[in-house]
Amino acid sequence: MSAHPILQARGLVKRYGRVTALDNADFDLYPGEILAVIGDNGAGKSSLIKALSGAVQPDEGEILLDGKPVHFSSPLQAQDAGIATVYQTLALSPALSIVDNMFVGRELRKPGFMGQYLRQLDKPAMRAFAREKLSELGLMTIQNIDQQVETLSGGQRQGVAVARAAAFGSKVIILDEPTAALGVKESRRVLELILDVRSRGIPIVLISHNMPHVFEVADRIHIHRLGRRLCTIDPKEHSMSDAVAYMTGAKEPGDKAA
Amino acid sequence: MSAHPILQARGLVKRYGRVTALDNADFDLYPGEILAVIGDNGAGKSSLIKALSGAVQPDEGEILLDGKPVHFSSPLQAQDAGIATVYQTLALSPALSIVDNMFVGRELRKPGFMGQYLRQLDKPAMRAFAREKLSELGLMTIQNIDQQVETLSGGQRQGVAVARAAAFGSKVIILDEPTAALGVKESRRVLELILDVRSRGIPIVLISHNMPHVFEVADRIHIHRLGRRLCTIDPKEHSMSDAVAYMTGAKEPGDKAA
Amino acid sequence: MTQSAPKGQSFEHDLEKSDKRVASFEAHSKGGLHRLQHILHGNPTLVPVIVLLVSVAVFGLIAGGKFFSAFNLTLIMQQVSIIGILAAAQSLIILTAGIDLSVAAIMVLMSVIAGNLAVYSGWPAPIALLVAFVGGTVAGLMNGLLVTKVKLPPFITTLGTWSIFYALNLWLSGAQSIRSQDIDANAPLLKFFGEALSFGGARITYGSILMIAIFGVLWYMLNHTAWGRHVYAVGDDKEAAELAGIRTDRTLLSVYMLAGFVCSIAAWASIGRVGSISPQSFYEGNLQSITAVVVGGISLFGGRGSILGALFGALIVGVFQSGLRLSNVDVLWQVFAIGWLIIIAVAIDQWIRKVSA
Amino acid sequence: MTQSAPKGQSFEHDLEKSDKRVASFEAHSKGGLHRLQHILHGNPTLVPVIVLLVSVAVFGLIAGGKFFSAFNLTLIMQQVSIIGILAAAQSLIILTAGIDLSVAAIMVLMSVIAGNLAVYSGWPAPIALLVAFVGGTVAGLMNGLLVTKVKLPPFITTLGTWSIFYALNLWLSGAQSIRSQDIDANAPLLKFFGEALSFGGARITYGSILMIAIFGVLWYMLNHTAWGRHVYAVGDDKEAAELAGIRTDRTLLSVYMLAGFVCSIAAWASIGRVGSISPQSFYEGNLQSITAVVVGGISLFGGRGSILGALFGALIVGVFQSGLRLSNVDVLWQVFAIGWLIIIAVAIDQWIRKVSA
Amino acid sequence: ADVGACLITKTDTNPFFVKMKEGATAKAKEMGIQLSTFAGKIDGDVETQIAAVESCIAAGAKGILITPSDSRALAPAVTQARENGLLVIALDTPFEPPETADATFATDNFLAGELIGQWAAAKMGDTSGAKIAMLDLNASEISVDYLRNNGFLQGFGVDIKDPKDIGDEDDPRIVGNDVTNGNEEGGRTAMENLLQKDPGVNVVYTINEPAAAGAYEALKAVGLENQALIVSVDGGCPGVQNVKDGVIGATSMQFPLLMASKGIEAIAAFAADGTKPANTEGLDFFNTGVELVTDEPVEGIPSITSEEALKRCWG
Ligand SMILES: Nc1ncnc2c1ncn2[C@@H]1O[C@H](COP(=O)(O)OP(=O)(O)OP(=O)(O)O)[C@@H](O)[C@H]1O
Ligand SMILES: Nc1ncnc2c1ncn2[C@@H]1O[C@H](COP(=O)(O)OP(=O)(O)OP(=O)(O)O)[C@@H](O)[C@H]1O
Ligand SMILES: [Mg+2]
Ligand SMILES: [Mg+2]
Repeated sequence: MSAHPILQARGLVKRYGRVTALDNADFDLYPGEILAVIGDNGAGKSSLIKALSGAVQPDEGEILLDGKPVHFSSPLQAQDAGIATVYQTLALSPALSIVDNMFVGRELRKPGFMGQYLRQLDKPAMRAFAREKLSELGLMTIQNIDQQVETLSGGQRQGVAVARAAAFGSKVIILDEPTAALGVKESRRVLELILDVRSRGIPIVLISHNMPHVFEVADRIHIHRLGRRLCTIDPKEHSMSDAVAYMTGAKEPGDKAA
Repeated sequence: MSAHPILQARGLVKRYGRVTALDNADFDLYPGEILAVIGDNGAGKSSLIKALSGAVQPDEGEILLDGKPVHFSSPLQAQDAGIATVYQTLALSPALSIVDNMFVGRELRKPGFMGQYLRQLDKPAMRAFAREKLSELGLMTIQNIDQQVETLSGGQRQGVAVARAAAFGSKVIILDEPTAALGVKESRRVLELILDVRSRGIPIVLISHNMPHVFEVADRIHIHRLGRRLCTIDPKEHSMSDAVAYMTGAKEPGDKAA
Repeated sequence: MTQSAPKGQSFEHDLEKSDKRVASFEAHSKGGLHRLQHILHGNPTLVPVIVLLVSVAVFGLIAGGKFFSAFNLTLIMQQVSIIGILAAAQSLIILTAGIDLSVAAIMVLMSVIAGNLAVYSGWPAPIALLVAFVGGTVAGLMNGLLVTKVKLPPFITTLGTWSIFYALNLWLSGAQSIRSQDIDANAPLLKFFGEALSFGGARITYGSILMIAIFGVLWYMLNHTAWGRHVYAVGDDKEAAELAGIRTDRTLLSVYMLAGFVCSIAAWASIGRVGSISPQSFYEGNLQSITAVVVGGISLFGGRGSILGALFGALIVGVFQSGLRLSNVDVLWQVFAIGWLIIIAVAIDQWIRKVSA
Repeated sequence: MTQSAPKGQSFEHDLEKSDKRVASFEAHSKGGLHRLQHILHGNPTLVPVIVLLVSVAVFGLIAGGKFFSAFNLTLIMQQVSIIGILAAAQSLIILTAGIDLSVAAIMVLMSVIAGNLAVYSGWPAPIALLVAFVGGTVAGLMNGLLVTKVKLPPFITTLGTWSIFYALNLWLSGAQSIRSQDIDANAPLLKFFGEALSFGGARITYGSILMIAIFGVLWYMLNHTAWGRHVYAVGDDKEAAELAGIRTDRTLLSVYMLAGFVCSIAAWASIGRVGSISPQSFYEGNLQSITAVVVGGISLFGGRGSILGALFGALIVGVFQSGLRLSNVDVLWQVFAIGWLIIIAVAIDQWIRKVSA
Repeated sequence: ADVGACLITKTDTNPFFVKMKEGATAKAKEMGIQLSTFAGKIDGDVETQIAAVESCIAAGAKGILITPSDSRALAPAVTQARENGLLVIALDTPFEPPETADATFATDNFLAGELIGQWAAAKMGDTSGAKIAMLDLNASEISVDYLRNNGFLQGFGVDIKDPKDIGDEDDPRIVGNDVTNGNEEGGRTAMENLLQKDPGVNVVYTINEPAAAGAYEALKAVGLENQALIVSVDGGCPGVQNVKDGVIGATSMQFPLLMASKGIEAIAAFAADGTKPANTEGLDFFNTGVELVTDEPVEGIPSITSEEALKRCWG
């Protein structure tokens, strides 16, 4: 593990009315690793990654990218900084095509006059690129890249969202329960994709309730509890039972936490 | 296993435009059993149980309850016949309270004049009953039974939906991926509830992508593939690998199918 | 069927020891404005009540005793009563996430029908009214069928039926009002709701009482019967309500029919209020009833808000109009002020709902 | 960091052998009506085109040669042009799942402003028009800010601003029209869009050409630029669009400003069309523009439909009105027929979209 | 200023009523009367006018000047006001029956129509070849609408059948009726539509001058502006200017300012000693007069020129 975290958070606080979703949460992601984030329902995992990806603004605390403080006031800013996120809700536009969804916010324009002055989109280039990315993910059972996303099954949609993140995340990719609604086969594909992305050197944050999956792919596990990081453990040194016990409050972590 | 299925379907067909979601699907549920239904994403599991519970009308085929043909033209009719369902989307009304959601469609009226002629609801009785059911499910971390459902976490909502089904399903309870979004602890609670309901003699249909859960609680496993029942297997005689192989089409089931 | 108690997967043994908390709740001590916001958040119906009281107080200061007289305050009630009853019907539709552009058109059409039958065709007034009630309900049914069976959006349905009802109204009436004297002579019952209880300077018409009674009954139905819960559930999430076992189409139909029926009661009341039967009156009543509903804090997205809000909303608009008139504000600037009232009232409502930080 | 390739859980080894099909697709051979439904489902913009052609044909038969003359057909274009341009602005808003009740009010206000400056204050006409363009954009900005920053529903925002713009319009104009002759004398440029190309019996005004040009430009922007994709995405699911990296508030603001700007172009065109500047014209223009949009098959829920539909919708309404008049139908029954047109056009659209079985 | 008076007009958007308001305001200021003004939002907005009458009662005004949006529907409200001791004067539009109000200061709208009808007939000479386009107000056919319409037709020599109905005539010389909403845009569209029915239209009746201006634009667009005589009613300054410019052949001038200032005077007198205004002899209202304005006078019909009229327009 290299010495300097690529993405860091210190003392994040986020309140929704009377609920404190994040209560002084810390977070560290190191280059090239897969970091799993686990925790009970409502522990604040999604709130944490929303804060990291600019989808919500924390009330307190700071976020550092490559050691420099950053302030994302919208998901777009985080994406421009190289942080791509697959949210629990997927964030796809049902009536738009697969291509349009993949490129939303980062459309390619035609070269030359049409693109520069008339801002015309380069649809063929976007189609070719989207097809390539989806094939990499083994998702080319999709016959038509111009199909509306609402005509896809839940698993296929998840695939499109993951492909989008994998294609555009240059620094960090964050996945919030990417396999929750997926079948055995489809989940496997996503896990393979995660490992593949890691092998390209891009670090990944994976939120999941599936312990076998987490222990299979994670390099480190961040255990979130009651709105804050309880500890970070090494899956090779801790058992699933330990992780579950810490996460649910059945056991207190020793000082062995990584 | 007793001889006569309590709920049966023969040759169900359901088409959505050019997609055939159910393609001559059969289904049998025997009294007192937990039947798991597994299959790939898009195999047609949800379509099957929607047809069984009156949420969609099949284009062809028949459904038999206690051996008698029935035709449910709305979910209400299926509920009145004793079939309670937790849909993948939960079917809760976010702005209504927990009590209101539990009793929607089966409200209790005050006795006497107020109830009979002025049709006044018996709110105290409904509150007491709801509290009891939720406590049984270990869900009484909910402080206020009059809380709006939208203020609950995903796990708590799932709990309310399951409690509603458990409370009102007198003949059959159907659960479509009830643990998909749940944490380890919360999933465990739901599994315990399922076993508890079975011990009261009510048969359960459980759709899930989580093989360990399925093999833990199911008495029989219905494997759904490409819109129809591929086979039914006994979890004590088949391994998880077999089930996954059949369901994904990696292996063909032998004639050993139950 | 017998099976030993399951243990679950290996990593789950320690679950029994886990604690039961889910997320922490804290009470923050914040400034006064935030406290107010929190209190109102808990009791959203209070908002229009407060706005109402504040506007009464403000106009009392500006316009002085004229405004504050018992006569004027009961007058506002009278003036508001018809739009108020329409707003009650409108609230029902809006609670189901619809919108009804045809309420006033149904009302005027039914008053014309009742008037034609009772005054010109010599039918007994009760029968003429009965025909109007049935007519209003059928008009509502037509809206309801288009919404539930043909699955048209309510906005489009009622945009269409508005034109249809308006044309029928002009056709039946020949665009001629029925004179007050003719009604008095042939069917005084039609003007029942124009009569009033007077004491001191106050003059409370039966029409004002009717409006309050209608709100009372609908409030009871919405909050204390199963039907009411179903209306909210359908407005909140129609698909979820259907799956949960509500016959949503039947509920919607009943709502549209009831709204049509309430419009036909408004038709009766309007004869008392206006004194005659005027086919051209209340042309803007559709939008005015929507204004009352939104000023009263009922969400246009359905499923949220109390019907009593619409009553207060109607009163707020009435107080504004009366106050502005008595303060000698030009009509032009009255229109201007009502525009801002709508925006500001709903903005306050949004602020109250957005409790955070 | 090094780790051998994972095998997954024990039950997953055989996955490689699994087949790739997900759900089966079948082509059903169905009756002609169903075939038609399927074809139109694939090309929803065809629907209003077909309705348009059918209504032209039907009225051609009923009203005969008068209707079918080049003169009459180009006249319909002229008559439709202003509501058509407003419908273009309205479509932009409706595509974002909003609705704009203030389009016509903005247009009239801007025509009054341009007229006052150019005719009475003696400003050069181009400058006066520039002020109107800026004014329209600012009016749109005001709507947009209320929708995005104060988070009011668009219906309520524009219900409020409608009153506000209307009041300002009456105040600035003193309810007085500016005469055609005065415009000719002081600022003929204002009437530019009233001029026409004539050949044969046809008379195509620059205003009609402008309408088509505006639809062309907006169509290009919506379908061939990133901004257009964002507009659809925001209308489809605002929250998803935000998370996907669209600055939704900025997109919405740009849409409202553009709509306001288009309304101010409509203001210029309306001076040419009407001849004079009339503060009382187009009172019903807001609802008429909505009618054109929904008849053209654009969904009120946002994100779906082609802006060209609004052009055909406006033309359909124009053809209906012209045809009914030439068939000697009373105004009353014209109102009635337009009501049914709205309902039937949208019902057909719903039927097309619901392809099943 | 203890004496309060109210002016309630049909709308605030019609220049005619705006003028009326100006006249009343000026007179009230002069006489030291506190004037409140009200208006409906659109024509036919009965309920706003009723509320206005009630507010006047509540405000303790001495008198009300009102142009009723519906001459029947407002009767009960006005009766209530009179019972409360207010003087009620109908301006421009009489009540039905006229005795509903204490007095009526009005133009005879039927006469106004008749004058332009007679003028148009005299101007044409032989009216057998007339092709008349009737540009009316709106679908509701309110009293001004049918009075002016039928007045015109009577003056022109057409059998009007029911004097309260528009469009029931069967004279073949009438090309058709269409509605204008009393504004330029409606006037233009309506004229275009009627030209479609018969491009030979040579007489155009319009409900008011804005509609006439719109009709002229439609004719001009197809080069027929010299083929048709346009007549109108109102006598607003822009309308008179249009007579001068040859857009409108003749218009009947009314005097809203006069109506309003007379009304204020009457209220002042009533407040001072309780005298109520009297009607013009032989009429059931106080006639504020109609003048035919045209630059092409015809024999036997008294008229004034646009030059003269411009000095008095809406006086
Ligand atoms: N927009 C919101 N408004 C109000 N409360 C919210 C909002 N978003 C989250 N919360 C609350 O904040 C807490 C943390 O929620 P969060 O979604 O981060 O949990 P999570 O760990 O992702 O849970 P899960 O595993 O169920 O996805 C919960 O109590 C939730 O109800
Ligand atoms: N309302 C609908 N309209 C169109 N197609 C539908 C609809 N509902 C389901 N389908 C299609 O029918 C097929 C079966 O869907 P279904 O939801 O039954 O699958 P499932 O087995 O429940 O999958 P999952 O495990 O992802 O929930 C899919 O191809 C789906 O896209
Ligand atoms: Mg989460
Ligand atoms: Mg499913």
